[in-house]
Amino acid sequence: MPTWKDVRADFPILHQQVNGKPLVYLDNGATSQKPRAVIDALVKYYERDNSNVHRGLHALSMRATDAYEGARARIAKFINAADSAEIIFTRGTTESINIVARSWAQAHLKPGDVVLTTEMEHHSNLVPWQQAAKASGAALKYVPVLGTNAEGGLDLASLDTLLTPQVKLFAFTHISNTLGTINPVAELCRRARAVGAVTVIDAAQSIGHAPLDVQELGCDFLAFSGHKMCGPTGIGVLYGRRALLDKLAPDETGGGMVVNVTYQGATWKPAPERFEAGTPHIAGAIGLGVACDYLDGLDRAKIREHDDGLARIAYEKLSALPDIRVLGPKGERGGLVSFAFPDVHAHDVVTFADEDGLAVRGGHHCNQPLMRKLGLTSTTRASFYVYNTAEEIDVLVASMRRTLKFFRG
Amino acid sequence: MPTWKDVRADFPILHQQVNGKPLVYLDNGATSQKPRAVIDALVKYYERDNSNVHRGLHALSMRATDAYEGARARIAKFINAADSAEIIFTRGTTESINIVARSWAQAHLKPGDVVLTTEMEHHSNLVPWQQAAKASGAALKYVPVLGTNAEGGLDLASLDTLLTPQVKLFAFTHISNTLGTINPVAELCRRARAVGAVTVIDAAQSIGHAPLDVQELGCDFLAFSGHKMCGPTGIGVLYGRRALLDKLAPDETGGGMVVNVTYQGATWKPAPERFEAGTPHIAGAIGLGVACDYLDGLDRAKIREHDDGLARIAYEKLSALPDIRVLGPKGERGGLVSFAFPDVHAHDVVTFADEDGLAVRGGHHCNQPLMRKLGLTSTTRASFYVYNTAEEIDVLVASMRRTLKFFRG
Amino acid sequence: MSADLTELYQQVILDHNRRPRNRGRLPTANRVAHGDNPSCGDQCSVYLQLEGDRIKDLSFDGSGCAISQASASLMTTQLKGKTAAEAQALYDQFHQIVTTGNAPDEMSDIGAFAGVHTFPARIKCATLGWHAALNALKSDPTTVTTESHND
Amino acid sequence: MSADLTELYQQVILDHNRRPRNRGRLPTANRVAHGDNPSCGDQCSVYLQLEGDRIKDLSFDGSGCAISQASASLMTTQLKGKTAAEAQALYDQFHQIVTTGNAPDEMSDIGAFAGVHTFPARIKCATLGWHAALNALKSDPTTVTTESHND
Ligand SMILES: Cc1ncc(COP(=O)(O)O)c(C=O)c1O
Ligand SMILES: Cc1ncc(COP(=O)(O)O)c(C=O)c1O
Repeated sequence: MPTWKDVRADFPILHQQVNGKPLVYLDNGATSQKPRAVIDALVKYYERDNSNVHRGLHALSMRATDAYEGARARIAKFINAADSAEIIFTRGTTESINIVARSWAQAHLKPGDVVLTTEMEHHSNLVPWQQAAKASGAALKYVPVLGTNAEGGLDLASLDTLLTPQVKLFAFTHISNTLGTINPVAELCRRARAVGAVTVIDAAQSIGHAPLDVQELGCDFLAFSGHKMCGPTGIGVLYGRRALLDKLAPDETGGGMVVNVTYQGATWKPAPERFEAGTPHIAGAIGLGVACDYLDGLDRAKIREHDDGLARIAYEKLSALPDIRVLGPKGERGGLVSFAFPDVHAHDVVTFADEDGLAVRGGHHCNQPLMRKLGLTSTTRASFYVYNTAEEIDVLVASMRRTLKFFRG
Repeated sequence: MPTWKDVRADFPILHQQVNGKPLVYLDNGATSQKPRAVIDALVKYYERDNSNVHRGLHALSMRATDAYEGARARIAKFINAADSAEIIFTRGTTESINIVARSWAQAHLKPGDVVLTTEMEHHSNLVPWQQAAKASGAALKYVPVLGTNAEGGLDLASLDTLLTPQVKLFAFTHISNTLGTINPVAELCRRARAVGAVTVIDAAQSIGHAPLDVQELGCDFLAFSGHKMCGPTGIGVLYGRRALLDKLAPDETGGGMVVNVTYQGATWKPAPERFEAGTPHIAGAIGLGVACDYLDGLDRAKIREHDDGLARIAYEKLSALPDIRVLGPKGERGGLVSFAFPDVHAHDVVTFADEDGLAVRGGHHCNQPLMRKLGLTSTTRASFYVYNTAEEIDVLVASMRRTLKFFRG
Repeated sequence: MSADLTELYQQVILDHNRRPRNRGRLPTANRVAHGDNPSCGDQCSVYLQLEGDRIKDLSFDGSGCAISQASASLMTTQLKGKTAAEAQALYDQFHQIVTTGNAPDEMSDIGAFAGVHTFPARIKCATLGWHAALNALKSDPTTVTTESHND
Repeated sequence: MSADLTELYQQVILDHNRRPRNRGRLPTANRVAHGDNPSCGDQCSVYLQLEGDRIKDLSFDGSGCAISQASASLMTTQLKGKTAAEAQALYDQFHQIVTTGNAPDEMSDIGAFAGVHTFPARIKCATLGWHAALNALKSDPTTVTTESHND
């Protein structure tokens, strides 16, 4: 087992100075950095095996196809899917959710139906459902986020009244990208199933940080992005249960997803091809497979301990700052912490932090309605990953003190 | 100016043996190889600047945003778009066409309308229009492909009757990926405009092989893939005229493309963001910008001469083989040649060619209805690019002779 | 020519490809199934005259590479007179042969397809006709494809 | 603290941020426009009392970083009494200052924003209130954004 310090050596980008200070990258909630192994896999693909997939019988094409389909199988194993045909390659979480919100929702939603989601969703797991509801005449309802007492948790008691048989689909995030809340997703799936609702888990913030087993969770669909889990940009996954995928109409159409095409019409291949029209992001898929190897090599249970542990330390230390408001649960939480000051705006905080070599994010984190509910316009967020250290939290806290001093005098 | 021999040194993948023979890569119609400069740009991005774009104020995020938006401006210049906001990053040609076939078609098509396309379209520029027509009740009509006399050309005379004011959209390919036909796209745009039809050009097979100026062509939309023009996989472009894009509803929704989100609904940013929901393929866009630099460095007018010239030589030399049928126009053509034998199937040809180190493609080339019209089930295709040489055509012809000898005895 | 390629294009395969047996639509057929190989465009229809549980007669039609056409042709010669269970057992052996390359001696004819195993992309060509036949036996008239991931 | 940051957060900016001038909804306003900076979430509404071609009075409201709030506050002090043409000319100078860093001496107050030019990502913060004001002048009540590519 490598130690956490060894891990830093795997990430070339970390070894640079920003504004004369060592880079402290705490913006992992937005995107993660890439280990050498993933970058090398991309280079190797382009230097040795690059070819279009599926439709070729020459050596490069067979190699590219094997590597691409191998990545699919690798990712199936990573989330313990029953069948690699359940892994659809997409651009990322947002596209994955849009596919369900169009293909599934178009076929199944009608006026009187309810789509249920929560008040803590990222815009990418919110606006597509607004659109699907609008297009179908279904109602969109929200599981409330709890306030001061059980800060940042979902109001599970409300499910008793919200989860009616009218609910056809329940979409929720695994970990909130703003609050850090870890939702009880297996329980939510179980309760949704009890009323016959299809479940969609937004795993963008959890996939790279902890073990995840779709069969154990019992979800119908699950979406995530490669770029947040050490993988390349432009690649992500929609997991769908085979039985559901086989009944779903395609979303995009074109080359590679058809069986028979005439001038009059076309028939579709089964999943996963049905949902992968056109030339896919071959290099990206291969890189994502290598990212799975990398994360499993570090042991994902240990990653969870490490990342969530740093977030708890940061929560503690930041809470000592005068007039700070730290969002989300106090105890168990995902590997990120957002906070706000009443008198200093997050963008000014981030600009000062940048001068200290710190990469943190300030804004609404694609979470405008939740922000409004919390009475905030923006927060600063520090989000942690395998290469972060406890010392970096001290750099963060020191930077915050300096910023407060400047603005408060 | 580099000589065409120098160019080969820029492509690491070419310097390998396949089945004990030097690789002869003639499958550029499916995907092109990548020059060192593009691979290096990806590595540099991941090793130095990787961050999410648009929503960050720290150094890496600003660098990544500048590089991403710089790539957009670079590509606008590459096709002479009037405004870089007219460049929408997509996964590739297929997705670009799907966006128009959904966002534009949903808003504009109604029963009685006509969508016009041609008999030579790739499935990716055909099936989306079948779907759009089906969804809207519009009719889908085809400009015929001419037979023996003007082999492989569009029947332009038929436009007099086909291009009626009922035609709301005319979608056609610039260069046929099976026939090699170069369509008179500026003329097609002009004639479509005369009846008020919106035009969509599938530039997948032309973009990397010749100069292209959207303002000169006068098209409304144009779609292409990065992977066929020396760029990375997973990235492509939809060009749309600003005036049209501004009136278009978004396709996918989610983070990054919204102005204001409440629990009740959302409002959209203008183009290009409106059409780029979620984290984009940042590295891919940057790599594509570098591919533009690379191709301009070689001089695109010279590339056209080179690629199309090789295709004409191949047409000549292949025509000498007994009982061969070479498809498409005899004279001016794009940089590819497809051919068929009455008694030897393309897949057997490709398997034999592979033994000679040759990468050629056999099949229907995502062109099933055209194949059927031509009375063929598959062809073998050799497609050329900047690094190919006249000697490689001799390797191709020798391999064909060997294959014919084996099967014919 | 390489040993691999010689192995792939055995004489018996070339022979079946040049002179396919039982080709065309069987007039007495009471079962039919169609197979598609969407990536290649290979197609194969199999026509069965089923009497009780036994294949009285069969034929195939279609287009595709030498491997797929020869395999379908050879299959028709092998399945005539077989019961559904025997046909399935024969296919299982055939599948074993094309995926592992191990052909028992006594099966010289279908053993000719052992060379396919070094060309994994061609396995779906070799099994296309067989899939159609098994589907026809199941009286499942839907299109079959060998494009699945377990091939 | 670096010179760049000191330049960005000039005393006059900090002062306007702490004690914004003309903040709140102007009761006599006959024009209003709203500006949004979707990436940051910065918002700014500008209320104008226009008499003929002249800005008799104005105010702003909103939320955002020190730069955006101070800029909007300072803007209200600069535009009072100006005609639409004068307001546009002043914005042109302001835009010049925040994009180039060159501030003529005699314009000490808006000159305080010269430091913005070394933080290109903040230019849209500095111009948000101005965009809203110009839009209000044009009687264009639509939401404006500084998210366009020419900022
Ligand atoms: C003419 C044409 N159109 C569209 C496409 C589809 O491009 P992509 O697969 O990159 O989406 C291709 C590529 O095969 C093509 O040749
Ligand atoms: C919880 C959550 N959902 C969805 C997304 C969207 O992911 P992407 O932008 O990769 O599509 C994000 C990333 O910002 C997220 O944090």
